[in-house]
Amino acid sequence: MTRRIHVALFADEAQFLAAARTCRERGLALLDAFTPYPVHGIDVLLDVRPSRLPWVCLAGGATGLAAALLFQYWSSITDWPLNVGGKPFDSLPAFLPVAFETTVLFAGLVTAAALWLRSSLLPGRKPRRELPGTLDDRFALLVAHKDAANDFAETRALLESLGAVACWDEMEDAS
Amino acid sequence: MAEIHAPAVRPPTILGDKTLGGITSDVFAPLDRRPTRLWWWAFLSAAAALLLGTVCVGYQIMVGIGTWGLNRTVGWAFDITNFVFWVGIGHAGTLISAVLLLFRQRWRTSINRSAEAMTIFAVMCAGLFPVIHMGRPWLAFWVFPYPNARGPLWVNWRSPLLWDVFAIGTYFTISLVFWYIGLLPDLGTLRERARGLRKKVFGWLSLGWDGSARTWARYEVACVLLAALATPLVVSVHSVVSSDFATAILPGWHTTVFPPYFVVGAVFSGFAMVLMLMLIARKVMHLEDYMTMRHVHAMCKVIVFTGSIVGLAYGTELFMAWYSGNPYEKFAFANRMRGPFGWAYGVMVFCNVIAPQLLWFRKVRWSLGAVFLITILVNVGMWFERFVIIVSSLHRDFLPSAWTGYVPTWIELGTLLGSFGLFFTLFLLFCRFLPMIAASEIKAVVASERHHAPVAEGVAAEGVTTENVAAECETVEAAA
Amino acid sequence: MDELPIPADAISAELEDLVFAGLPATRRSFLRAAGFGVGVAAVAGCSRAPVQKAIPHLTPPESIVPGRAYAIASTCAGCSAACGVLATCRDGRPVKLEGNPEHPLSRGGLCAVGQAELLSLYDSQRLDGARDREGGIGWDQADQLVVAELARIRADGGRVRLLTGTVHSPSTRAVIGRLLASLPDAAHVQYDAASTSAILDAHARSHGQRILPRYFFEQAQVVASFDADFLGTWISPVEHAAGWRQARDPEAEPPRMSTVVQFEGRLSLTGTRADRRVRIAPWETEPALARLVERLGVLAGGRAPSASAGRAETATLEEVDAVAGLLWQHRGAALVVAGAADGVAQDLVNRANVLLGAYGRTLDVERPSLQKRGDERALEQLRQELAAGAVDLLLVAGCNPVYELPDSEDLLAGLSATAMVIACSPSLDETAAAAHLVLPEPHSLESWGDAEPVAGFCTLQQPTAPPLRSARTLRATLARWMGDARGDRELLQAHWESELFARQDAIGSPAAFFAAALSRGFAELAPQPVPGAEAAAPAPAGSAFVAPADLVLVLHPQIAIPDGRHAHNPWLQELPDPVSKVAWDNCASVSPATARELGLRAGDVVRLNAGERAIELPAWVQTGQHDRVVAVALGYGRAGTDRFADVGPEWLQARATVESGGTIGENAAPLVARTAAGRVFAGAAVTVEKTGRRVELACSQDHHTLEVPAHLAPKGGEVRDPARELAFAAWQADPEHALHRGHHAPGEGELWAADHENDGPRWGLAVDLAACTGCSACVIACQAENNVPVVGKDEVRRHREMHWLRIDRYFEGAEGEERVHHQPMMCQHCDHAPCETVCPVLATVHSASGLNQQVYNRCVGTRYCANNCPYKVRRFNWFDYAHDDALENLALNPDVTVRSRGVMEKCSMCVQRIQEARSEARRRGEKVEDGAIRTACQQSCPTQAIVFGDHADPAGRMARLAASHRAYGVLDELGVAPSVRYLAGMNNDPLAPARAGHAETGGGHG
Amino acid sequence: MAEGRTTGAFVLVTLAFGSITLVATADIRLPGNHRGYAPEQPIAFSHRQHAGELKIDCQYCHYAASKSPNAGIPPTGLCMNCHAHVSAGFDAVLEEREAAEAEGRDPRRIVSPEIAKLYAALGLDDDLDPVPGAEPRPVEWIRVHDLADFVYFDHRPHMATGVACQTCHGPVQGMERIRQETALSMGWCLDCHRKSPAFRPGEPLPDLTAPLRYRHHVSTDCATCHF
Repeated sequence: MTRRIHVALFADEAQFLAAARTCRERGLALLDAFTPYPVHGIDVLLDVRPSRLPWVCLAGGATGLAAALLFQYWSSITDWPLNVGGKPFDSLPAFLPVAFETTVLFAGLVTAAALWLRSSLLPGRKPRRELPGTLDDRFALLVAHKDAANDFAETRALLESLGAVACWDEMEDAS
Repeated sequence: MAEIHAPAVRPPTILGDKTLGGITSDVFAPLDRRPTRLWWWAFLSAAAALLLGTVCVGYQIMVGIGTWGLNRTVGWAFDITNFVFWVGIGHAGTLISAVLLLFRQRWRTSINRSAEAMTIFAVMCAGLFPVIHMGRPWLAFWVFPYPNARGPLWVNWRSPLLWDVFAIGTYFTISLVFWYIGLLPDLGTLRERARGLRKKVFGWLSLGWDGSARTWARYEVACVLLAALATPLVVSVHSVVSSDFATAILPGWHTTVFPPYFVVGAVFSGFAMVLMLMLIARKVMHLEDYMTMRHVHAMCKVIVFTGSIVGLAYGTELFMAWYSGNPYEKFAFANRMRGPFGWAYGVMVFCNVIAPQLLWFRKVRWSLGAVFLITILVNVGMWFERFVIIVSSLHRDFLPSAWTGYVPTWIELGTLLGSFGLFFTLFLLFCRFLPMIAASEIKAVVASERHHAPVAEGVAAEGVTTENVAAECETVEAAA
Repeated sequence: MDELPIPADAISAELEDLVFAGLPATRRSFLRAAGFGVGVAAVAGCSRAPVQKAIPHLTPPESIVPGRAYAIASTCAGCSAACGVLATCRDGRPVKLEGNPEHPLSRGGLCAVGQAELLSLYDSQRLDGARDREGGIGWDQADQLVVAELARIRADGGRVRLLTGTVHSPSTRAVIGRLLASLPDAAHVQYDAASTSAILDAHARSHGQRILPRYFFEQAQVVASFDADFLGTWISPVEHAAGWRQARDPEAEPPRMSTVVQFEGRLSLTGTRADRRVRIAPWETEPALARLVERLGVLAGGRAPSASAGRAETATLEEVDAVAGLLWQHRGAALVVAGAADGVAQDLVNRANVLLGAYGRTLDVERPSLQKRGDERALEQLRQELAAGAVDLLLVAGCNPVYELPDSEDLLAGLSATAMVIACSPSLDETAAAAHLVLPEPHSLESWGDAEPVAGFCTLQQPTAPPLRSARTLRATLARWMGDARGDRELLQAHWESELFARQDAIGSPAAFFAAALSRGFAELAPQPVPGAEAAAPAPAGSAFVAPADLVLVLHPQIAIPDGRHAHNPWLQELPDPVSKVAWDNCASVSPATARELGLRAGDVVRLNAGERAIELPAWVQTGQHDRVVAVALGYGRAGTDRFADVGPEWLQARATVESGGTIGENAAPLVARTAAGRVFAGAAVTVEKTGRRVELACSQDHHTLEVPAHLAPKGGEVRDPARELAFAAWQADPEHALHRGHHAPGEGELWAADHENDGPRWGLAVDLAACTGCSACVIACQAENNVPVVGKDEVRRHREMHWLRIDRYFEGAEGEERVHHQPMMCQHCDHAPCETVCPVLATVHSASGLNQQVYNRCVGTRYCANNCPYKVRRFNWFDYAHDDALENLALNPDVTVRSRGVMEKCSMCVQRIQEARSEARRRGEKVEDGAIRTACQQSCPTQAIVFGDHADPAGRMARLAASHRAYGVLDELGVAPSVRYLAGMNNDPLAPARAGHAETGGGHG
Repeated sequence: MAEGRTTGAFVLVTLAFGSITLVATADIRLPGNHRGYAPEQPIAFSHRQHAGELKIDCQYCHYAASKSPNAGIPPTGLCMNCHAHVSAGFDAVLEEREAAEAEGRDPRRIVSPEIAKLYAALGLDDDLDPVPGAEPRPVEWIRVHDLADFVYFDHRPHMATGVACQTCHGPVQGMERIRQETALSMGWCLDCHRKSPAFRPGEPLPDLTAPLRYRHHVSTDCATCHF
């Protein structure tokens, strides 16, 4: 089933934020927003849950650390203990630099990968919505009605009154 | 990026009262224009140097390491000197993008993109040398612990050279990822602006970036996380590089002061290099409004600060040599200062310790020519620092019978030049095809300043005057 | 697999062409496997190769095993000393020469030259077949020509002259005798490049026999040597060194330590090891000796003879007086020797030795040395005959007069005036080039021969390889001319079974006698009565040079290149001179003072004018040399040495070792002075003028002293102590504390878990600096054993020489009074090896038996290990060193990998020998006995200064030495725990009680 | 979103799978591993016949194995110990004899083509008379078990400790033409060395229950094979 949504473009961050706030108060559903730079406050209005990336990062780092230490111990004590300059097989201090670097490497790569996958930023992807200027100097707000029984003209008027430089509505499937 | 409230007196980071659209066109327009004659000259000479270097390296790999001036006692000279030099250069980029990000230094936004690019190119130059300095570079892959039919025979985890492999590898990867993630929004913008093939390419590279608020939220978290990883990484990398020497038993190498000493040295040389490139870029690419005197001053202060620490490190070395009472140590430093390579020591001290002190004077900081000269001196000096550490320690160690000298061959000089060729070729290409300035971040800065620092608006409106830039400097000093 | 590329393996290729006709070109590994199959083919392939018969007792014939080395006992022909060698052979060719431990003269030692003889066997420029001036001719044709000429001479008279070096081969002498007897007017003239004629003449006067006594340095408690370099180049250095060593053993009970006082102008090898060294000008030699005899006469209570005409410094004379006292004190165990070619001086020496009762004790005229028999007078006479064109047939063999003698122009003129000149020489040398016929002689390792170096002691020389060239010994050649077509071996055997057999009564049957001699390599016989001095011995001509001059010339043989004969041997050319450390050149050495006076720096090319002769040489500043002396080494400047033009790597900034058409060094023979008494090598006045040109000499050591440069040292100077020396007096007084051993005993303050204790052996070396003479035999032995490449002059200049074992030479003390230390320096196989920790790819790790292993095929060549090696003993393959002389590659040791470009290498403690011994032991189910394993350096050392053994076996010889109070480890204070222990050098100078005061030279921080 | 997940999953899986296969296949078919190498030899010598059927001891021909690093390729002369008398397969000889009886003549000497090559190598004709002008030349066998030149294998200790020839050379007694059966790679050697307890000649075997740390098993020192 499809539904009709409003797209409003703003030229100014402040108007954009104010508009979003008003729409929310008016009981309109804020679907999404597209901005040329991170606009603070909008994420709250959109009910974006705090990201779980830090945990992913931590997990990655832990994996890297464990892998590095285990492999170094295994290869230099269990698999083939060699007398290197009379040093003990368990040369922990000497194992640390590699362990640290591997930790950082894993953490970093996992974080980046997680970001890309979660936000489905992948090679060859088409942007979900190509709205004019949202990567330049326009702020786009996507609004929809909670219930079908609502006056579109009114909403558009509202958005325009809130300073939208452009405003139109589209059909999109709500699924 | 996480928002902060700048002090009300803070004048704008970006001059000339830019609109968002204005920023976009300022940053992206040059990429649409044909390259200037100046760019061509720079590019061709860089490419020529690169070609020369390639020929030298090719010859050396075909004929043997003997084509370098090394001998039975001096086993490393230009090769590892260049390696450490370039790694050092690389550090500034990460520092600016990561550390200053964590420290909320907003002025970083104008330069972090190019600084990060510089890091990546510098690390590429650096990574070249450990490979070509091998007697059998075609077996370089043996330094990786991969399964093999030899037992399997793994690698020596105790060798600092192996630590280098992991440190440099990680450093390069993380820097690249960080840089690329930072590029995504601007790549999106590029995609929007571009036509035809470039649109396809940028479309592919921008991973379908659309600036959705949800993505932005995650994006910022990821940036902070990577920054938080990159900060200890950058410290570890040069510490590891320094252990190539610190863990050896050679007098002049075997010292615990090396890790901090090297890290500071790296930041020092790195900032000098960034500033140098910045001074060129703002002229060539007409970015004076984005890379302002304020940036120059901030950088100058970091340089004079780190330069002084480097001086302290030199002093510490000498003191420890004397205080240790170890005759080999004492001799190593006596020989370093007054021996056959004393001249190099002189160059090092002058360029790294004395020259930067001039930056205490505002007049010097004001004259871009002087600053430019000093940045060049610092880079020369830092190259010589590594040369002095490596060669003057090696050529006369324990047994007098084994003492020798060292003279570089043309091949080595050509290779050094070639590494600069590689660096500048890549950098110039970067200026041509990618936005030198993180437009989205600048926009954020400008916007937030406009909304949160009305006072500054006025200043900006008046335009730049000596007074307010001077005032601006004070505030930056407070900040930096 | 990651294969270490080995240069297209020419060994097998060559064996195919040369030795094993028709064998496929295969890899060395095939040969190692093909083993006996190949051996058989060898014998089948070469019809006249009695290889399989020439088997020593060490491995009886039935035990030749494919892939196993076997040894053949033979005699070294490197010089006239005739040391005993065991040729280690593989697959029918020699790959290494070792000293024969049972040989009574050399006693297991073999000098650098002897070691290098191996390479000259595989010299691709040796002549192949007889030739006349146009080119190659058949042997038969050559023989016909000569036989016809001889017939003519027999018919209608004519002079025949044989000009040879000393011929100490009994069988050859016999044949020569027969030839001379068969001719109306024939004579055999012998001379030695380094002449001892004056000594023989002196004995003709004093003992009525023209003989060279045999010197017993083992018997001598005190030796006064005047310019006689008996440890380096004089007469029989290996024999002398062995004796010298026997008289000096601080570890013996009670400790033995002789005293050597060296009076000399230049700094000779003996001088560097003398307990007391007195710098005198050549003109002082004779007055000094006169004073010595006078003093001894007085001490003997006799009437003091009249002093000499010459003038000597009072300081010198005082020294002489002191030494005279010392000698007298040890009369009966004292010895005076002089190297001077000066009749008067040698007469004085004999009188001194008579007064000291040395004859029969420290020197022997009953069984005299036959190693040098040259007669300068006869030589002079022959010169005149030649000049007069009075010689019809001249046969030159075993010498190179045109190169070795002064005034070679006259000589050449004489040769051209001679109807027929025949040269028997292995290569087309200066003399052969001027001959009508050249009949190449084979190399000693591919032919039969014998020698009687000392009266009554005969050694045999056997072929160790099938002949590589068509050549014929002088013996066979002469016999053939007299219609005796027997082969070389038959001639030899016949002579032994008839003549020599008769001189002994130990063995009953001639055949058995010869067989025994074959397997031992030598036989001891009754000495032949030496003929009385022919006619009345001539009175000594007055000393040639008694007048002091501003600068005088001293011409001397070099350790590596004693006479020109070995100038074509790359190993010897690249061997740094033990004293100057210069390789690939001879130079004009002057003392530092003189250098300052003349404004000379090392490398300045100077022009030396002696009389009307002049040569140009690079200058060298040699501390320890007399200020009035200019010393120049003979044996350089040989024609054809431009063969080395392309030795070493070729690259952009490479400089050729020698420009084509040039020579290595300059021939100094033209400067030799000719007097009525013959050639005089020292004392002629010389002037030195700078040419303004400079060359860079190839010196393997940049810093020559133990002191660090003054401007870099703390107040009072800094002296490093890698090489230490004790005063014998102090040692006797308190052995425990004589040696100051840093503050750090090895193994002290161990921080690490003992993960590596091991119940097996822990290999190590003990190097006794008291025994080391610096002769460098070990360096060449190591080079031969371990396939160490020759890199050429330019690479040595760049300090990239590849020798695994180098000898560090340090001067210590004030200019003029230097003590000299020689310190063999090889990988120390540290238990806490710094090199191992830093290798990223585990290419160098420690073995369970304490070896520091270097795995070439794993090495990627970061050179980090070399940087971190405090001893700087690791060697890097900067280039692919040439292995393109296929014949030369036959000298490669098949048991050691040939290293490729870009890998690190170093002393392996001859691990291939260790493995061989252990495999054998395992096969026999026995333990490896102490002494069963001997490294190449240890084996060759004439003074047994190096001992290999097991630290874990306290009863072993090495462990006992390592436990000595003299033992220390170089840089012990670093805590790297080296497995090589050095025993401090020993200096016994009773005349300097002051020295005994401070126990140890070589300073002491810890 | 969904699409992104799948793509990402795909990437990860490929990476994982790739690395696993690399590990799994690491020690087979690496360059230098000549397992299965069986070139044609100049003479079709059959180990199956000699070692398998006739049960000739390996060391009769490769007699150096126990006393030399190399087993040695037997000299051609050695073959003549038998082949001076045996010149052809038994059946061939029988046939000729029958044929001869049938024709009522003396059986001719039969020489199999392969053995003829052997005679030729020795410069002999089929009746073992020297061929005028023919130089004896060793047979040019093609080496099969060939280690890299920087590896020094020594048969002696292996023979001394009773390692069977087949352990390394495979079931030679069954091979018509000699073939490399094992990898002969460093890892392959080490497997065995690590499993075998060390002992010194004349000493009792060590406690086999003790964990085989490197000093308890047969030497795995580099210098055991590389010098």
